[in-house]
Amino acid sequence: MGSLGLILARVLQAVPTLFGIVVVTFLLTRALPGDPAAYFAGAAATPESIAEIRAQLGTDQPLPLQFVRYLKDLGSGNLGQSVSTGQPVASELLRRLPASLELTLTALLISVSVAIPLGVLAAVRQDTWIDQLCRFVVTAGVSLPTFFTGLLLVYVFYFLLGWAPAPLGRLDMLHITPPPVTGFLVIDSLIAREWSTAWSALKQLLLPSITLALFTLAPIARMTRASMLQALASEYLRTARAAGLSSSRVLMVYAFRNALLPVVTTLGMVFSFTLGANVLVEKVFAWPGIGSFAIEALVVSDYAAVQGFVLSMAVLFVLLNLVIDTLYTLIDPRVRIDG
Amino acid sequence: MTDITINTITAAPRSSAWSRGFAHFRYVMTSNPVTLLAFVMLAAMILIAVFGPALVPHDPLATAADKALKPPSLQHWFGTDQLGRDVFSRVIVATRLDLLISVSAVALSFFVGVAMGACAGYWGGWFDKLSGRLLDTIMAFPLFVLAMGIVAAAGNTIQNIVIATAIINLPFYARVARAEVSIRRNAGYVQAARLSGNSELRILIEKILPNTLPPMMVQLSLNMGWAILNAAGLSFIGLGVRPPTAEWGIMVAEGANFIVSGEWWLALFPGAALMLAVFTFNLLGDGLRDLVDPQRRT
Amino acid sequence: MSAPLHNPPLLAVRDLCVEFATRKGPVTAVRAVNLQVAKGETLGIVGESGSGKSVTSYAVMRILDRAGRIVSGGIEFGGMQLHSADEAMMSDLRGREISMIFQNPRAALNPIRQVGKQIEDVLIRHAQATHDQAKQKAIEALEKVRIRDAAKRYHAYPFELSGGMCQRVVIAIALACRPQLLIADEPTTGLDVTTQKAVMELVRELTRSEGMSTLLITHDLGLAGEYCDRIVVMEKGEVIEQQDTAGLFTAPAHPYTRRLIRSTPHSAATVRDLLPEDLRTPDLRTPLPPAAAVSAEPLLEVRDLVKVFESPPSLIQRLRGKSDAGYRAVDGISFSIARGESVGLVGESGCGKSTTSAMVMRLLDATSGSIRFKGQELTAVSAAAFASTPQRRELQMVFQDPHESLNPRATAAQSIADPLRRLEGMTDGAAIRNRVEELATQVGLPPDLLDRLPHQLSGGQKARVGIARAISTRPELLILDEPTAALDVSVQAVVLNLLADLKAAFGMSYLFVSHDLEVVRLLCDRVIVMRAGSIVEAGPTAQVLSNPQAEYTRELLSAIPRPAHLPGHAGRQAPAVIAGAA
Amino acid sequence: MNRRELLKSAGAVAAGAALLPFLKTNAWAQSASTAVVLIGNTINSLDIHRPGTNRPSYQVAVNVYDRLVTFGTKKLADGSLSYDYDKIEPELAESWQISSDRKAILFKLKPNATFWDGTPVTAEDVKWSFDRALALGGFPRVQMGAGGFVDPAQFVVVDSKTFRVDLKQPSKLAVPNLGVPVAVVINSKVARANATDKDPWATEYLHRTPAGSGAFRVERWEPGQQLVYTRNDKWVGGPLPGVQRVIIREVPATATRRAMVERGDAHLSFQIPNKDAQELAAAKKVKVTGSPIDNCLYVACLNTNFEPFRDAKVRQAVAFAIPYEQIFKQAAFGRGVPMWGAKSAKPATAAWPQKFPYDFDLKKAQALLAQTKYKGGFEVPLSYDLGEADWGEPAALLIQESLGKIGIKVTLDKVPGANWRTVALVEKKLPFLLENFGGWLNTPCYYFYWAYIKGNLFNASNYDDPAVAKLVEETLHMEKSDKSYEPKIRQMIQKAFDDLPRIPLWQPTLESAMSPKLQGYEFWFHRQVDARSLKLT
Repeated sequence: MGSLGLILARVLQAVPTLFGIVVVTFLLTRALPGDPAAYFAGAAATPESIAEIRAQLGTDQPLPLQFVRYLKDLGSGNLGQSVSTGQPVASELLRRLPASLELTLTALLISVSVAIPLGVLAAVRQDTWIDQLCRFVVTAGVSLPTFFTGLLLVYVFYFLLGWAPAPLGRLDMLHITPPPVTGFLVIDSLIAREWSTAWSALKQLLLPSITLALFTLAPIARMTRASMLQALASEYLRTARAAGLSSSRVLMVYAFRNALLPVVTTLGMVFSFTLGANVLVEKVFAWPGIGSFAIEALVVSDYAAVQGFVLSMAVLFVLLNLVIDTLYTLIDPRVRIDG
Repeated sequence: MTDITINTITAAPRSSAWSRGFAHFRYVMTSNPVTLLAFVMLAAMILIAVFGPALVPHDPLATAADKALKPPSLQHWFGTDQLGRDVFSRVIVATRLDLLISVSAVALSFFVGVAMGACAGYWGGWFDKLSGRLLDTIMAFPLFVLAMGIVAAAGNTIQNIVIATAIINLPFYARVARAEVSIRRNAGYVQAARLSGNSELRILIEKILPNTLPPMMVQLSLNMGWAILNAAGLSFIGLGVRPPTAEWGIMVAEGANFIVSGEWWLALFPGAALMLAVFTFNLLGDGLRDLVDPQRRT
Repeated sequence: MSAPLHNPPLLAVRDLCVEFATRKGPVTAVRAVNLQVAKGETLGIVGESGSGKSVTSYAVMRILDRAGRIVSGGIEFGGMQLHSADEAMMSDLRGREISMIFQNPRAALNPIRQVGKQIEDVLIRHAQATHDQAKQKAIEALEKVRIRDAAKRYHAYPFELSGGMCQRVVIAIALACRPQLLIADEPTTGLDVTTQKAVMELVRELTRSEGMSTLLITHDLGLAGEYCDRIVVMEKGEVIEQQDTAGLFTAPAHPYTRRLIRSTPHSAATVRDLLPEDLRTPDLRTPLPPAAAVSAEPLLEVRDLVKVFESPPSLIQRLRGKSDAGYRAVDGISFSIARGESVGLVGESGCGKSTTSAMVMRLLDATSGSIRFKGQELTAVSAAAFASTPQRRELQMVFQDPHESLNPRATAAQSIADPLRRLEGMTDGAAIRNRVEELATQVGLPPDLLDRLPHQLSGGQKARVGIARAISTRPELLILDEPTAALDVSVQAVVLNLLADLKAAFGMSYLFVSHDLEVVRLLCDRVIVMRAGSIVEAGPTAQVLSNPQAEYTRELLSAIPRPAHLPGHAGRQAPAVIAGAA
Repeated sequence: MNRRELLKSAGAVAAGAALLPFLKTNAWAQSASTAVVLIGNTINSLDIHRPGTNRPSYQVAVNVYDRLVTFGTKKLADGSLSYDYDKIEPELAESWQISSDRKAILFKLKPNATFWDGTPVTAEDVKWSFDRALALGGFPRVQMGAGGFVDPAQFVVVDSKTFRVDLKQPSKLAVPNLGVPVAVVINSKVARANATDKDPWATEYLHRTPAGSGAFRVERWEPGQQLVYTRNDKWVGGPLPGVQRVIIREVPATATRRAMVERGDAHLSFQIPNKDAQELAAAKKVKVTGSPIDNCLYVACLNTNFEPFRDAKVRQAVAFAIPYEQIFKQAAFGRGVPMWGAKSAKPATAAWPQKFPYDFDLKKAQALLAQTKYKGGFEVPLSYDLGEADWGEPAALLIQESLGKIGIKVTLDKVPGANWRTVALVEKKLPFLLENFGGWLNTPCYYFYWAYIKGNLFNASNYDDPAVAKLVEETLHMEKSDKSYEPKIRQMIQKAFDDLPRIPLWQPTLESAMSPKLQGYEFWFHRQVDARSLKLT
């Protein structure tokens, strides 16, 4: 089977899942208490004005009809209009997704570059105080609610010390968004050669991504340690040592690359978990991502927005799994044949 | 190295199951100081949960106009909150509820998830496919948002928070259970059990499931901590436990707004309690696994 | 024989003690071991599991795991003191001067690195090749271990190669830098007999041509006898005897050595002969009753049995509406077993013998064909529902791996009691306990071990638990699926005798599944040889083994290591040993 | 929105960015002519008439559009500025005349008034805009109706610069109602050009692109992040604003807003929690202004459909059991106007809001309750809005504790935003709730109309009294100068005292913290930032 066929098969496999998500989300949003029409009718609404808005939103129709209408809209690429931000959901998501992705990816980058060395170190020095310390540190990171860590960091680094910029989203007020290329502000402003904008975007990014990174250290470090231990105890490692290979080569080429396989899987899970978890961080840092969008939408029963959000996350999840599979295939030759 | 241990074992005298169990517990505890620490903290937490409410110095719900927002003092060790309630008493009393939330949420998802995963892993077939799809669907949701949605839709009662937390944890157990069962479903001792005339259901429940426990234990303890964090997150966006109930998450969430104005004790102490609890649960995993693993016994 | 004494030995181990830290405190694994390997010599270390033979070799390589350490003693290699050498020096020596090959070759290779690259790593590490020529040299190394199409195999991953091929790669890695000493740690365990032979021949040829010394570590006395110049016998961490090979077999000095030699199945011995004198209890001393109980009436009749394993069709295949033909694990075999008869089913891994036994045992549904037991068709009931039929208690099985076949959470007593509760309908706890203890006595398991968990029992004890469980319902047909494959030879000897006695006592029929023709010969009236799902040859045991008709049977027979000195090979009897012992 | 439109809007963003290639940074963001304002909510539309437009968006109508009239400014006792309900001033209208039968108002538009595109503001624009407010329904129509404007035929174009409103009955609310944010004048030519058959009122266009004549234009709008106003130098509606640009930044976390204004990173933090206000005011680093919100009360509503609350004595017992003082201290942090403890049980004046004759007195409460069949107490859930939890939660907790002492067992129920409006105001099925209605038009009858008349939205207690209904009907449109007005209002207030479907807790204030550099901050009934009066020194 060609790799294209493989990808196609994966995508096809995701179709039932996606449909399930569409159904569950639809039902969940309709189960939300409250009538969005009443909410959006405004301060001095009368029953008639609420009924009018209800008709505009289409929520006066029976559920199956609403669902069919929703599916039709989906089919034509229309995700509806968010009532809470007043924007088409699709464009809203397109605008916000890069913000969330930039935050999540930066957080993961930080997390991976700390957690993997820590995990390796803990495995190599198994059961020593270094191991215990690593375990302590990463566990402490995952033991605090993200919003609390975030607020604490803001308090210390912005309010008290003044080192970090105000937690105001992706750019401070001095800078203008660079022309969008990737949607990642740091990269875009580098492309546009606007160094100070890049620097500003980076500064804004730092605290929230550290907050998230602290939270994701534990699973990655844990898995790295566990799979490193397994690799270190393996027979091929003994062969490598018996062949006199240098300890760094044994560690990196033989143990680490093998240990990476489960870590990649964990990374995928952590990534999707982080995308979900950063709703709180986005709220704390006024980050204009899809997470904060989703919270607002959920609280005001903004059906279209919630549905669009969940759907886009699900699609992202499917894509992510594809990427993980691809990565896996790159690392592990065995998968290529099994297909 | 097995035979070395065997040699020493054969020399060991027979002793009662109890004392052997205790010896094993002692071994697990002493072999790893972190595990010992975790178990000590767990024991302390359970004690606090059981006896705390009877011992607290102040009524955790009693307000006092003249004592609002006082910093920690001899009378109020952790200070007082906006309504003059004693933060120390509230932190102590909250222990029971938080343990209850995490334990029941995890227990719920553990039992349902394991049952689902075990059936899927053992019999495969349409049930496996169906449950796999269901779990994929849950997993493809951003989990925290799913929990938010469920609580928002069903109302923010403790019961619903528990259910929402259980649902988002479900896939982890189901997947681990499925994997662990399916690698064992044709193991030698399972075949032997078939030859011994055990029904398939009995084999699954009596022979296979107990053996899948050790890897589950790690997941279990991680999720207990996560359940508390999840409840705290829900509180932060206003979907948590209802006031005036004392709960760490909601106290942190509310106290967080007071940090900038200098009333640090409101968030710090419940935050520390919450962190200690989650920390304990997270560290507990390896110890629990060692405890339930018969291979680790002598 | 005296050559090693003239030259300074290449490797000299003096008073070596190795300890392992365990939760019960330090355990001495190797105690005051002395041995020497001369240049060009092949020394065998023979012992059963736990004898410390592997630990000794790891100590020489200084690759003990973290729990183990050399407590005292010295290791000298070519004038260097290895026991006190630093890690940098050791890592220079390893692979260049001393190399090692391992059992289970597939696991011994990095699963995600091309085998050629793994050879290159060693070459480059020890400066035997520059980056430019490394590939060429690696291919040459592959060619040297007789891997065909070496340039292509260079890019292969271990999972794409057979076990034998993998072992060749491991050998290529070990020999890439032409070391002076090769340590082979159970190099043939886990390989089929025919492959075993090829691998050992290769090792012998390559080491001889390069003038290397070899340290062969094995549990198989036959293997050591065939390939070694001298043999060291170890037991419980100590060297109990070392001699040149011929001397060891003809005049073993230590009783343990004698027991080992005796326990090794060979073509002349009866099953009783395997037992050492001191273990022969009065009833074991008596010769087995003649196999006259065999009746003409067939107990089991298998006709045209087929098992096809279908791989689940991939999505694309499903879309195109076609699927693979599937893998025919058992391809239409027919045989029968008479009441009281014991039939051997022999073949190499993957020949379908285990699938056959699983189908007969009703653990697996057949694709087609019939299995008649006492005239009743068994395939009428599906495998899943078979547990509730009355025939269940008449068909039982002893599994290959005594450890894996016991529930890790159940005590020995619980395991034995399981069929009593389920199949015999016993509910009274005391009655069950009595019966369990009775069974334990019958299989020679001390009743005070009954409350132990499997991992607290030795391999032999676990095998006995498995047998006790299988015979608890007094089955008429017992399938023995390689019941001794995981056991040490001395334990195997005892278990084989036990099985022979039980059969005589209860009049059971055996289907004995094994890869080991010598073992089959001892226990079976008839033998069936299988290959690739089909029966190659069948007939009375003596006839098939002495006068094999099929080419494949001959191949199997010739692959069994037969050291010239092992009694029974030269003559058809074992006078020397028995005489020596008596 | 289909894919093509999506592409178009994405392109528009790109084009917008390309227009400013020379501006690597917003140098003006630091300059003295730019004010930075922090708000806590999201502006979701630039069109106040559009269904679904939320409250925070009303400030766009205030700042970028003009109305015919506006309200004057007065200085309050504490020196802060407030709108003056009693002083109507021209904005787009140059002058107006009320006909002798008080059933028609004739407006003369300012001759030099132009929209941003330079076209003159005409009476057609006014009519089109008012018609639009009625046609699009929802809140705009309701608010227009408050002034007596219910039919497009009432809006008459006399000539291009003269506009007339016909009234079905004379009303004192008519002219003030033309000064509320809803009554904006839109550039109808631009709007019509962007209307479609499906969307004749150009809601899609105006939603994103304002077309007005106001003091500010919208320079950038990034929903969920910020809105930037730039000054329209040709504005004729009033004195030219003191700042050239205003950045409205959305910062959901109150702690961050507070930190930013304290650190001087923002000029104004609009609508801050009372606690912050109290502390910031005490610290004196920044200016804090807390203006009592006219015609607004924080109340505990007792639903008369809930059996125990049918009895007025029970309601009064509850009123005596509420710890007003403590709530005022701990929920309002002392910022607001007390509404309890009137000495006399009769209203002395027709002022509204005024103190109710109840105080915290558990003995009285118990005595009152003992006279009813509920002397043993009862259970009742007390609900409050999640969005108002900053005061609602402490108040609810204190009420819960105190009512517990007279045997009324209260459970607390925090209701999320979308649900709140439905259950509390539309279905009116909550037995006991905390509510915060405030009327834009500052007359007592207006308040009573919304909060004490059966079926009206803010009458969450389902209060129904024919006498009050009659009084409201009579006074709603009556001129204040009418002799019978005051007595009737006093009668109404007396009913409110006695029947007590709503127990006032206190009159809230709108608190804002600002840098000492910022001048001209003015309080408005619509509770939005009016950037037009802001100045930086």
